[in-house]
Amino acid sequence: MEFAIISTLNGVTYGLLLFMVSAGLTLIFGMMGVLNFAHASFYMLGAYVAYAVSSIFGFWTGILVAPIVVGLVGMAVERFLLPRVHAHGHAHELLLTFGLALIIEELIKLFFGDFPVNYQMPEALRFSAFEIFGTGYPFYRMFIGAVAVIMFTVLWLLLTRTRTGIVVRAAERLPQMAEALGHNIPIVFMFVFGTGAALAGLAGAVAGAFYPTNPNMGIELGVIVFVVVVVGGLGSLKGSLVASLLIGLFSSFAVGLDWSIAGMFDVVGLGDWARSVGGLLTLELSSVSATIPFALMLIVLLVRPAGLMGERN
Amino acid sequence: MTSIQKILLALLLVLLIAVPPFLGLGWQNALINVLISSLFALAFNLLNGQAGLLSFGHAAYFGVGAFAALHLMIAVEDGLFFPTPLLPLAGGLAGLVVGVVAGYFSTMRSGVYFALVTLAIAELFHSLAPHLEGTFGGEAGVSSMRMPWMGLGFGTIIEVYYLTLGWVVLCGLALWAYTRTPFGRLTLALRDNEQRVKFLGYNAHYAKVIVFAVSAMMTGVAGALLAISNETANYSLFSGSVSAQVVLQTFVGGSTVFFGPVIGATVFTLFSFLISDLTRSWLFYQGLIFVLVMLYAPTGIGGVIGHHIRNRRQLDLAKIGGPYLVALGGGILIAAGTVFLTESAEVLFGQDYAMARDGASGGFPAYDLFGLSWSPLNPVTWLVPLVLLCGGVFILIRARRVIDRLWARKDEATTADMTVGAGGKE
Amino acid sequence: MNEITSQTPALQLSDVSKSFGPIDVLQGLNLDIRPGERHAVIGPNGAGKSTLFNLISGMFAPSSGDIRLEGNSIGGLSPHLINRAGLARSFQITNIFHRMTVFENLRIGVMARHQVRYGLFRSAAGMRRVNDETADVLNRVGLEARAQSMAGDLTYSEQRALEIGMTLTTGADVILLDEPTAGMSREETAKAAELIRKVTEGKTLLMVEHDMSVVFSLCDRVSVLVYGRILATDTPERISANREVQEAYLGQEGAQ
Amino acid sequence: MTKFAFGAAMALGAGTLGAATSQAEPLKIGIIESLSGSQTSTGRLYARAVKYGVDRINAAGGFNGEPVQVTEYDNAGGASEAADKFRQAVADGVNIIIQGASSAIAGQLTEDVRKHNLRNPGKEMIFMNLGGEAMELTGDKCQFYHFRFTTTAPMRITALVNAMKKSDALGSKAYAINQNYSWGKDVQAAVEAAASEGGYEVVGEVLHDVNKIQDFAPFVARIKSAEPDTVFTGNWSNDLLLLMKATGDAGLDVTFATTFLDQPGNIANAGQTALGHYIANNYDNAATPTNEFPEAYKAATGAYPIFVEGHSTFALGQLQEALSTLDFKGGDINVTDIALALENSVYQSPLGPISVRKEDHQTIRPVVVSKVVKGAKYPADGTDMGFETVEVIPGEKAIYPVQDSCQMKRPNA
Repeated sequence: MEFAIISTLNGVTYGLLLFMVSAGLTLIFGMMGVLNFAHASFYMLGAYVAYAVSSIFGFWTGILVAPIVVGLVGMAVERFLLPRVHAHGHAHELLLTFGLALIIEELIKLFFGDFPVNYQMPEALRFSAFEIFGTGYPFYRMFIGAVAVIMFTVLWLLLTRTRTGIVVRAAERLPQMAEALGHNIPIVFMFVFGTGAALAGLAGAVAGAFYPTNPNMGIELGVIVFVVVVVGGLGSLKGSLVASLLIGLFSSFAVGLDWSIAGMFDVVGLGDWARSVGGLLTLELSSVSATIPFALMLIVLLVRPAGLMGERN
Repeated sequence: MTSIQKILLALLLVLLIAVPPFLGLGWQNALINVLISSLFALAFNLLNGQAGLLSFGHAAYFGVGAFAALHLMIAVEDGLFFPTPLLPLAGGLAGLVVGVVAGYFSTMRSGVYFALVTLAIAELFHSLAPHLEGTFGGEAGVSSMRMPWMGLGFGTIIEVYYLTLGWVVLCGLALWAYTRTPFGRLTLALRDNEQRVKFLGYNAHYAKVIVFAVSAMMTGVAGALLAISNETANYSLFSGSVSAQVVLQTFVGGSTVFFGPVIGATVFTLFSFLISDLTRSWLFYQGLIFVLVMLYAPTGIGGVIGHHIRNRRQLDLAKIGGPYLVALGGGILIAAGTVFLTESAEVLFGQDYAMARDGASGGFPAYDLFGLSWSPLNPVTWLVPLVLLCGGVFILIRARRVIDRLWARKDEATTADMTVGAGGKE
Repeated sequence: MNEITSQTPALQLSDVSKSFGPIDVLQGLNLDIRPGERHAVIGPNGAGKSTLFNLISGMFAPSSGDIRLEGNSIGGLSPHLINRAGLARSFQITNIFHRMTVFENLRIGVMARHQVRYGLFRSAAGMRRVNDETADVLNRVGLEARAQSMAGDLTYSEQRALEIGMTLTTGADVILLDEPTAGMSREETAKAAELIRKVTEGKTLLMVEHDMSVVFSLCDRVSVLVYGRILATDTPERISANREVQEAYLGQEGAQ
Repeated sequence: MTKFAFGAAMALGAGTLGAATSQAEPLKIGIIESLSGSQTSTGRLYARAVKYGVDRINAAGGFNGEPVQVTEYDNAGGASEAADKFRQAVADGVNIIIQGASSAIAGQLTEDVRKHNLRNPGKEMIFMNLGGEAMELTGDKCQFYHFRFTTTAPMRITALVNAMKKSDALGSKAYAINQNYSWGKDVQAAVEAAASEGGYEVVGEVLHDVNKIQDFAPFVARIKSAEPDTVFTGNWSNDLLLLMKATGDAGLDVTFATTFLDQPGNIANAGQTALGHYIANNYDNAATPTNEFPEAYKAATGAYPIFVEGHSTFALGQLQEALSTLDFKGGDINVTDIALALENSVYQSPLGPISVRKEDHQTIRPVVVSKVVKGAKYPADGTDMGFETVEVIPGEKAIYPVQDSCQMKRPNA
């Protein structure tokens, strides 16, 4: 029971962090059909900008400035770079963002070095929110979770309840029509991309103070964020939330479970045989928990490519 | 292939056979890498360029081929009779088998979804391989040794070079011949319009599995050649960076031209051979080159060259050659400015400089670059790259205007198709 | 032709329905196409003509009912199997291989017929019979002068001719043409109708067509599809005299 | 024509190779390090230390009448790139190659060296392994031309257990959390093996994916439920940082016994959480009886040796020792002789003597056990925290028996 409760708590907050990063990616893909490989780099950029700003102007300024800077970078990418390759199709857009990811990573190494930088939350935030089974639960984890929940709510309301949201969604389906109705579609797309990037930047600024801020943080989180977005359904905000929580909870529970395929064979009395075969059969779930998301992603792509919540196209 | 192309190809082959013995070991080794990555890129581009399927997980088949060849090498070392020069067959076979299975599933999807399936498959290999020590040898990998065969020792780099050259030429020609077969034509049709292919009586999924498998097989041969050259393989062959590298090389070289990927593979491999030990920022430059090619020459180097060859009759080289040289000069100025700024940043933000500053009690001491000493506080230091950049941009823009005009004039005269935005944007 | 095949309908739809979610596009459709006849399907926009073609050619599976091609059930088979069973179709929106030559566009289809579908160990240029036959189709659709042009560079009516040519290449006996003259000028339309008449000689033709002049000049029988049901099937003359049809369709068309 | 050219070229190539060796030959060292990629930070520290060591050799007159030459090769953190750079090093005529940042690459290089030496008798190369701690390098893969100038898991764990037990910090229940690859498994095995000596019970152990876990809170929950006193971990880089942070955040009261806590950035990033935890490593500034070495190093390179630089410098010092016993009189360099000299060398490091065990070429070397405290003599990462030496375990005490799997083939001399 204790294990279940603590694992759930941990899983939910980790899932919410994943959502924070994947929200922007989902937004951009859902609205514009661009799979942004540089998204995790925006996340990393957010953390580093927040680090640089906060070391002079304090933590909260950093949290505020980072998404703005990253959002502007995103808008510049959408405005000046993506249109150049648009005519060559989505593959080229994807490759361009992929190249940008390489450049951003190397630039960060150039200016901030290869070691993790000392980006910390203020001491005032470093306390236990509550105690459960004798273990403190850090307030900052809840803070990350809260930011994610607010992010989801605001985005959701923006997209479904406001005029801008409706224009954006119309622009995605029928760009010419929306344009004919007098909406400035390039500007709309630029803001969508900027917002997506800013969200990643905010996630980086918030999470970078909790997890290490280093030049690998983008790559490390990037792949898992792709998994989240695919499993949830490319372009579905709700799906991303569900998939984030699912993968968060899964990663959390898998750690405590020493399951292996050989163990399952025990049920039918073939456990010893399976153990003698070794290889895949004896791998414990806890030691390959980072593999499972990819398997999940593969299954979803093959069985239900629209993802858990995505619309069928 | 036109006869000129055939002659050029034959000439290249003669050079590849005759020159390497005169080169140093380092160059011989670099050429082996060029050959292997060329074959890898060609195999990848069979899927990407011919069939229009962008794979982000070709490392999987590269790695599988390498491990298969290596296990066969170990068996040979333990006494199995098998000619060393035929080891790549094992890689090809393994690539084919894995390619059929992976291809069956991944080609159920298309577009971005296809790319993501291939990515997921490669990541599965990458994350599982280190745990499966029997097959992949843990993080240290498996290793073996090339055994002599028929008087050939395979101990020297030049012997490995000729073995690699033979296989790469063979496979490269096979891939080229493939495009001439009925199935090769069908592959192009699949890229153009998969739906119509279905309504003409073809099982499109089946056809795509075959293309995928052939691509994976050739990739496996390339992997096997690497394994033979390195005599080891470890799980990092499955990593995303291997998959990414082949994508970069192919697109920089040009995916729409058959031999384009070879250009990309050659450029990138030699770039890393020549630059990687000179500057720590070489990956930055590599990324920059890729992005610039994507932005200004989306059809890649091969595409731009092909465009010029196609329009060679209408182009007045005497007229356009001058502006091209000027544009090149502008490009060099911009490159020089960028390199200056990058290397300065590398120094100024580096650890050594932080220590030097400590030594100078917080001041900004001068630093050495390109054999000169520069002071960060001296405006001249920053004026140099600024002038280089601005001058370069100015010259390039002017030159491009002239080039665009010349191309436009040519177009008016011929109304030929313009697949590349502008010829001058190299 | 022997007795039995002449009695079996070339194409037979029995009680075919198709719904997308809550929307019923086709409801209990029955249609017999006789061997060798030229048959047109007409009807207002949204009547389900395209869906009908998509069901027959295998793009979608019918929700219920049976489709038979020369007596064999083909309902729900995948497109390539239906094609191999002897049915070829064209598309309303031009659906060709834009980045290949006209000759190659046609050759892909001819190859399919000659069982060299997945030939990996021979040269495409060296397949004499395939190339001869391709040249033959090329002549029949009048594109021999454009053989080496990129299909994407053809004029619109040339592309439509290519589109029709591609349905001929696989040697199917039943041809489905989806609005072959859509978007053409009067002159081009007449030419296209003549081409269709010529190339479908001896074959069974089912076509969706809006241009009544084409229907009248070309077709033996006409079916009127309205709101997912066949309103009537008869000769063009009698259909045009049918009051129900006039109300439902022709009148509407005339008002436009 | 081609055949002729080929033959001529072979003859020419052989000729130049022969000719190159006839004049005074400098000793060439090649550093094949991770100078780009995710392990860059560590790779650069190794390279810097090696260069410092070579400078000292050259300051003392070089070798064979020439200054020792050193070349850097970037292996980008990958084994196949390393194999590639190894061939480049062969092409450049390198005699001694050095690598530290990765066990996997060490595995690759030792195999490369073995094969090279088999194929090129008379032109052997030595591999000085500064950081590859995988047991198999002196076990299954052990060979005459490989020398390991660092500890292994049993040495570090034995030292930790001894020192912590003595200072009453060990407790009776231990937990092992490690990365799921050879190093992590080595540490886990060493923790199990030292249980009776340390008088503790291993109450739980877990292996996890390397550098892929973002959130260690679930592992902390698992550790907590086992209620250990001490947590042993061989984790490095992010895996260590995230683990310690998650533990600190959960307010879990355990003592960490670590091996790579001294990696730059760790202390700053972990913050207060790091206080009171232990580390066993090759070298620590605070453990030197005089501050002569750290100051000299700082004077030369601008920074104190804080991570791997100490023992890397000692390795070069040991090479210097060995070279001083040899004299090739400006002629050909016999690498096998250098290897034999290395076997017999003893280097007096500031922490105690370091010698080579002939059976497997593992160095017998002192291990430092330290504890993170506030107000340390050498503050880490610009914080007020740093390492305080608990005990320096001498080499004889830390060393473990030669592995049975090591079947070293010695050169027939």
